[in-house]
Amino acid sequence: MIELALVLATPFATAILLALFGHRRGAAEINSAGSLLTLVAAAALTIHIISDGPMTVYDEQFFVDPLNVFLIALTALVGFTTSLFSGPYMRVEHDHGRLSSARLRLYHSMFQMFMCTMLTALSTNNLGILWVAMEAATLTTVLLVSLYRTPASLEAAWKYFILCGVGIAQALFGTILIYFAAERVLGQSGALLWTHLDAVKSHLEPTVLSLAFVFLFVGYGTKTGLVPLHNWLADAHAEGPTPVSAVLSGLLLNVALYAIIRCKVLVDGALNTHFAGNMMMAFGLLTVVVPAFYLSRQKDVKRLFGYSSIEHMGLITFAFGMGGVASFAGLLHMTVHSLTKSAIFFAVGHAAQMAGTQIIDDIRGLVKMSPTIGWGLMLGSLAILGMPPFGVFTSEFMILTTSIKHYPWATPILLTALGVAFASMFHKVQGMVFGEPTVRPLAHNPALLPVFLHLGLVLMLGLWIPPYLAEWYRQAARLIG
Amino acid sequence: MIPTFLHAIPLSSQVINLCAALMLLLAFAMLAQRRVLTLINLFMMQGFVLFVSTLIVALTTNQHELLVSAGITLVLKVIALPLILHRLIRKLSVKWDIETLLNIPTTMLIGIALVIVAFNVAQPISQLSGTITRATIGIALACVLLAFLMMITRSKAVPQVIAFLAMENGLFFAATSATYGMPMVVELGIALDAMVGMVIGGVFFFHIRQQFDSLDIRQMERVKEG
Amino acid sequence: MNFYALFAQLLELAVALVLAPILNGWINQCRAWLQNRSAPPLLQTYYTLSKLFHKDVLLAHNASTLFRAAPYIIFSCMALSCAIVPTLSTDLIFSPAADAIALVGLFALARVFIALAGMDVGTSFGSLGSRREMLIGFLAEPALLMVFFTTSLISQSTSLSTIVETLAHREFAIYPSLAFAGVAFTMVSLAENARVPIDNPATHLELTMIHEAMILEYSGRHLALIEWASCLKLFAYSCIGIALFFPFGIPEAAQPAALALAAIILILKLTVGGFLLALIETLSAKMRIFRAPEFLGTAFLLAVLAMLVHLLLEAGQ
Amino acid sequence: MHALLDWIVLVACGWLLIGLIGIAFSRQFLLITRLLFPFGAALGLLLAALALSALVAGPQVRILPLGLPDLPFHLRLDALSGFFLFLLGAAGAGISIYAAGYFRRGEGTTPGQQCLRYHVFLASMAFVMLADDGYAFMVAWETMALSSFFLVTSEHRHAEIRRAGYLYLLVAHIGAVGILLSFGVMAGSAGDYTFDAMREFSTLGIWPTIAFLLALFGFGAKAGLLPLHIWLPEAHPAAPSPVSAMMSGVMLKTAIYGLLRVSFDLLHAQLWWWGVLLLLIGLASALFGVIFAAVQTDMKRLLAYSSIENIGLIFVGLGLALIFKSFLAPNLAALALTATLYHCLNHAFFKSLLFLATGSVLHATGERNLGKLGGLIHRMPWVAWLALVGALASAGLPPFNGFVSEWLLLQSFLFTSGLPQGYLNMLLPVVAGAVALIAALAGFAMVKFYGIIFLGQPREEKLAQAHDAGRLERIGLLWLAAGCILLGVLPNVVIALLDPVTRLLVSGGLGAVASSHGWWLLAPISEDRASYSPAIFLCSIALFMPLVYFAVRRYYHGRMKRVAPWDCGFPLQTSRMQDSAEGFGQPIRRIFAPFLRRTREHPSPFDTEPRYHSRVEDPFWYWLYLPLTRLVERGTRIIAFLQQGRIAIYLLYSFVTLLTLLVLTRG
Repeated sequence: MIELALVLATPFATAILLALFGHRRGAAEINSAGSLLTLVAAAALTIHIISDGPMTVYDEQFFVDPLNVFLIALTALVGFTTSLFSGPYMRVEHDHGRLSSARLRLYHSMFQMFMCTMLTALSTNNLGILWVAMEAATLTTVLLVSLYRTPASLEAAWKYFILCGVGIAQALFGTILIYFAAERVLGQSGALLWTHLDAVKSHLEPTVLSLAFVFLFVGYGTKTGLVPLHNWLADAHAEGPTPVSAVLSGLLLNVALYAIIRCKVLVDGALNTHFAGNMMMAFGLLTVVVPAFYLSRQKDVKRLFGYSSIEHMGLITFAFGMGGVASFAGLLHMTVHSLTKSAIFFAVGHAAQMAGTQIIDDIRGLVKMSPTIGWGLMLGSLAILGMPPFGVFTSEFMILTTSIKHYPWATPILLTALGVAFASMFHKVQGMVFGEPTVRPLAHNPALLPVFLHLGLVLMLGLWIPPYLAEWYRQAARLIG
Repeated sequence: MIPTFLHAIPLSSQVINLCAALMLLLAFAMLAQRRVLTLINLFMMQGFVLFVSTLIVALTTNQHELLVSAGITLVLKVIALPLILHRLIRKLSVKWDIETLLNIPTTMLIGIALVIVAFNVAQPISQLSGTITRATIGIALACVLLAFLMMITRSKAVPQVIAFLAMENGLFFAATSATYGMPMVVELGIALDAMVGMVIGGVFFFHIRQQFDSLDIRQMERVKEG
Repeated sequence: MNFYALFAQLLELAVALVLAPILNGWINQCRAWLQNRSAPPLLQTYYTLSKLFHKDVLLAHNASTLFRAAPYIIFSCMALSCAIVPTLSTDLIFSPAADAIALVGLFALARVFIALAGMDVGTSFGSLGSRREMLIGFLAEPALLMVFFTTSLISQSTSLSTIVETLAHREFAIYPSLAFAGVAFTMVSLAENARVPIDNPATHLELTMIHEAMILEYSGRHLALIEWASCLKLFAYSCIGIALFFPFGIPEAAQPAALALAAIILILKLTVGGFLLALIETLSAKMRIFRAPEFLGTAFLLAVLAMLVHLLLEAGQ
Repeated sequence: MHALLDWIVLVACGWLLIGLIGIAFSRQFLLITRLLFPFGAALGLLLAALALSALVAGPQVRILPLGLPDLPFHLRLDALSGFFLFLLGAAGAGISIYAAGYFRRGEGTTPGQQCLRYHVFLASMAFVMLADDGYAFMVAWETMALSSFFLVTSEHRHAEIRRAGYLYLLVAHIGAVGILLSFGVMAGSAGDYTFDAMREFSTLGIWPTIAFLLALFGFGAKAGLLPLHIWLPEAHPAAPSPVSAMMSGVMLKTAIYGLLRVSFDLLHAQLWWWGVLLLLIGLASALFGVIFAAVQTDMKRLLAYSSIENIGLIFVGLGLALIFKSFLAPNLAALALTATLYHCLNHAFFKSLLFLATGSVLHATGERNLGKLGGLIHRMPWVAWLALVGALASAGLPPFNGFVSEWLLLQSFLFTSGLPQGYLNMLLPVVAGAVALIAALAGFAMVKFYGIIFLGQPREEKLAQAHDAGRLERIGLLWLAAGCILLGVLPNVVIALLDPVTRLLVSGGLGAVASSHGWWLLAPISEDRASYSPAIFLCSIALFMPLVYFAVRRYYHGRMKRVAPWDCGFPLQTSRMQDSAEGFGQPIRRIFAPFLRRTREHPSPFDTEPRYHSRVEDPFWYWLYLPLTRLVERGTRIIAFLQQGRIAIYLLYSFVTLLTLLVLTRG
């Protein structure tokens, strides 16, 4: 209980602190320290949940079960490593004059605020609070994306704001509909509490629930980046500062998907059909295929990986849509995708700083100038493209095998998309990593521990999933159904 | 069955139904409006209708929380936001005429189709409704969809934000009147959202104007696929 | 392995070594007669070889050890091939050591070495000859193999001894496939032995040479060995032709009397064969080098046809 | 009981460890080249020895505590994997010891990294052959692809090497997808991806065929079968020579292993037309490979195309074995399979040898272009003579090893007339003829390869500075050359070793018949039918040669004078007048013109500095790959049209999506 309080309060307090001192020297360290504390608290919380099982606290407004505790831990971990990375990265940006001190303060404060909103969204039991947290996450990230105040970044942030704002409004309508259905069963008091809803889900009115799911799916799906609601995603990834791209890809998309999954559980319980699953599979498939064809056109390296994130979200959505064993794979894929994609963004951020540009054609020979960044990018890309022995392959293997078993028709489509993605993306990455260098060394030592920490974890998950982790995934998958 | 039911409707519910109709009417009016200032005024009126309906629900169901909601609505949607918008427009010297991407009659036709769809979609929900105001959920949905349509058709940033706020009005209406009051936290959330959204939007207006020399969002088409 | 087999083997080798240059001389004589020229003596090849052996070797500065070793290797290969083909008896100690396919491999080995030697000194003609030789080689080799395959299918064996035994000593049958195979074999033999119409053993016009171009740099004993090896090759091909298509008279057991009779029959056959070869050479004109693929392609097709004919008409037997 | 398997796993882990030590001490050049690589070679020898004993031991299994929670890594050692592990260990030992001498300081990628990649490559190949479930197999398989990709792109500064690496990894990846799908089909609805479950589970109807075709696609991509060969001639030349040797000699065989595993072991019944398909594709690849090998001007590309040819021949043998097996003729299937496996082993040795020789040439001269080499037999006698062994073996000449397997293959063709399929009876002899043609063309290509590099006069002045291979390199070359000769001379020993493999796969073997004639005589069916004794062959040539030599010296003399070569009356002979690589390939280009896509520029007669330029390109690139690329490009254009940057349109997408879903849900 105290752990959860710490998990939620630490980022909030740090955000307040940084709002005051975020432009001073040492702000990056405060940022990291706050994130570390959050991580420690999350770890403690995880241990607590593993030993004692799910818990509901604070007047039932918050609850932690195997499904969200693993996402909380993941979020705290990636948040911490991102804060480590953002220190030197932001210092370079500051030195280059791309950011004033005031912006730096805004950045630091908003970063922690963003972490706070996401952790809240993950741990809350109340669908209303979930929605509020998601909305707050949108607002903070809008500020983060527009941090540079360049025309492109403003444009990206505006599109992000409008599209996700509209999306989130749909989600609210869906939430209202759920309340509408639940009120008759539960009365006013607990009608938005997920645990209560879950307990009575089979008594909820199916028609209303299915309509509610449509709204929720479109709403949170916009934030997840499902095609055709994905149009903001690549822009926001490309134009914001790289640490923000890392957390957007690595965390925000996961949290949005988490919201969908929670709702799916209720809808499945009410409908007893595969309605939600089918919808998720259809959109997942579309979301895997379309971005694959975008990849080869990309000239901006962060856009490239933004589209790759969309593709992976599609894959995860598809996996959850299938359900069963695939839910396990979907959770695993969430984990490895977060770790890998944020690692890639770390490497990409430094690479872009070295080259002074994000244009792929102007980044050449990274491995020569900085072997660690070059290899980080290369290995990370190979991992994200589903190359064994990295963990992404593990989850893709499980997703594909489940798909072969239950939906053989979908498998060739998935594989074609993955193949096209491989061909398009690897070509570009290879060009950046290898060749005659056009990049200069960095003024500050880059923080590359996060890159290799993430890739190391992903490699481990590719070869060996620790039994307790597997057990944990299994429990979570059982919750999802 | 419905006619017999109509007689049994108490006055408060009839007022709420009237409010719902007014909401829809105002939504259509906003969709059709060509001038920014009128648009803001219409938005303000919609806010006021919302306030009235929330107040009635609060009084009839004795939910004191809803009184707070109503108060927030009044302060925020009827007074604060319109004021800020007015000032912004003067400060940014926005042209008064709104350019739409689609001509108004077509937009209206599409709007009517939307209302039909919304009612049709909401039908099973209203049939289920335990509250006396069964039609309101459909109207709230229609308001949301109409605001959505407005966002699509407007080419300037300010009307787009107003449309966005109008959409929140529809949601708020659904949350309070249609369901007879959701937990407080949601409404607070919506209010907060509208507030912060407005602030962010305002901040953005300055920057966009600075960077693009205009608030015409049609200029913001640089970040795209070849 | 018995004593007679060993004896027959050695005898066969000796006969080959002795008869091969004479066969060459005989063909040249016949050609001269057919072309109304006065003929060289039958033993002219021996005189030439002896003269060459006595001469000093003139070796190009650039020649490597491979160049010097090649004549010995080629000569050994050809001698071995003559020992493998059953001419006097089918009971030879070497006969299990190599079957028809291995024999083709042996010829290929010799060809590769002579081609490599041709490239070794690094003159333009040497490599020109090597290239052409390999061209002829890769076209002729599969055709030759196909001929062997046809006979192998008839006799259910690729062992030359078994083939000869089957054809000569078991129940007599007419094999139409052998007619095709025979024509193909003749064409291949002409090409492989550098005879008209593919090559002209008598020419010394550089641009048209194949075999002669490769050995242009050889002199003295090296040249002698190579010339002798060519004679052996011609002899081996003749004997293969005899063994496959006219095997009558090759005894199964290696008794001295049978061997003597076989030797006489062999000489008769060779006399006729040599004359026929001279006749063919006289009657045809040399082709351009790029007609050679057509010529050998025809040979290959005929050999394949032979096999198909066998499968169609004779497989039931 | 399972000690053998554990030991082999230990060897593979030892390789991994060597790699890690190499990267950890990547600045210690001497440690890496003088200790780690030789130690890796020693492990290779150990692996070969262990694998030999595994051939006769029964199957062993082990489950590692790694992998998926529901599907830990299953390992299995049986005769088939034992044979291929032997191939890996034996050829790998030679290549490793050569590599110890080959990798130099200050050239491209650091030796430490090379050490890691190289040994991971070795270890992953070992695991490919041990894997006993779909997941472990895929992990090992892709790790193999990945590590070899990094090896290929060692010299990544050159754009064409990057291109080659990209193409390689792309094809490898797409192939892997095929393999995965094949496993998926075989696992079927049971969804159990262990190979044991696949063996038990018999799919029906069209499914086995689909599984087979997918496997053929996947493994064919790795093996370089037509039309997926496109990466091979690019990647092999791009890689450092020991890596080319490893890829060509050993890695391509993993694909053979995989196909054997799937089609003979995992699938229950074989259909005869699968064999015909393999046969025809193999034949096409072989023919294509050898024709292209003959017209290449880059020595490593030539060898790469020659690898395609050899792989094609191996597939022909596989197809034949499959046909025989499907017609229930186990002994004949065993014959064809023996020929195939034998050829795998032979190819591993002679192609590695040749690639390593080109590596030494490359090191000595810095030149890969045949048109700028020549006469190296004088400067590099060790390499030249050892390469001669490889070239002769590759050309399929007796008494070297390449001949034995081709001999066995041709023998197995001669038994096809008994099959109960009329068309097959007609087809197979023609195929045999084509195989003979391919073998002969290989001779052409090898003469070109060897003659132009090592014989003649140096075509460039700098070749005079060429140096012979170092000591470690020589050991590696010697080992492989000795392998070529021994495998050629002792066929019965090899066949006896192959016996357990064929018994496992086609339940028939040649071991008993072959060994009944003693070690020196190879007679796979009976002595009457066909026999070949490379020992007698070699001995008689080896005896006859000195005999002639001494006889000539004894009866005549050994006098010799060095003079200038005859100049044909044209005194200005230069080394540029020798046949070039293009010139040597000209007959082939001319005969096979329809199959080649050729561009050339003739200089104008008035040009004072005339340059002749001719390029022979792969027609498949134009027939298949470019259209495919264009198709994808068109797809991207259409999809990019959806995202034009206008926010109203984006909102419209959301709007339409929402409405559609609502209407659908209500309807």
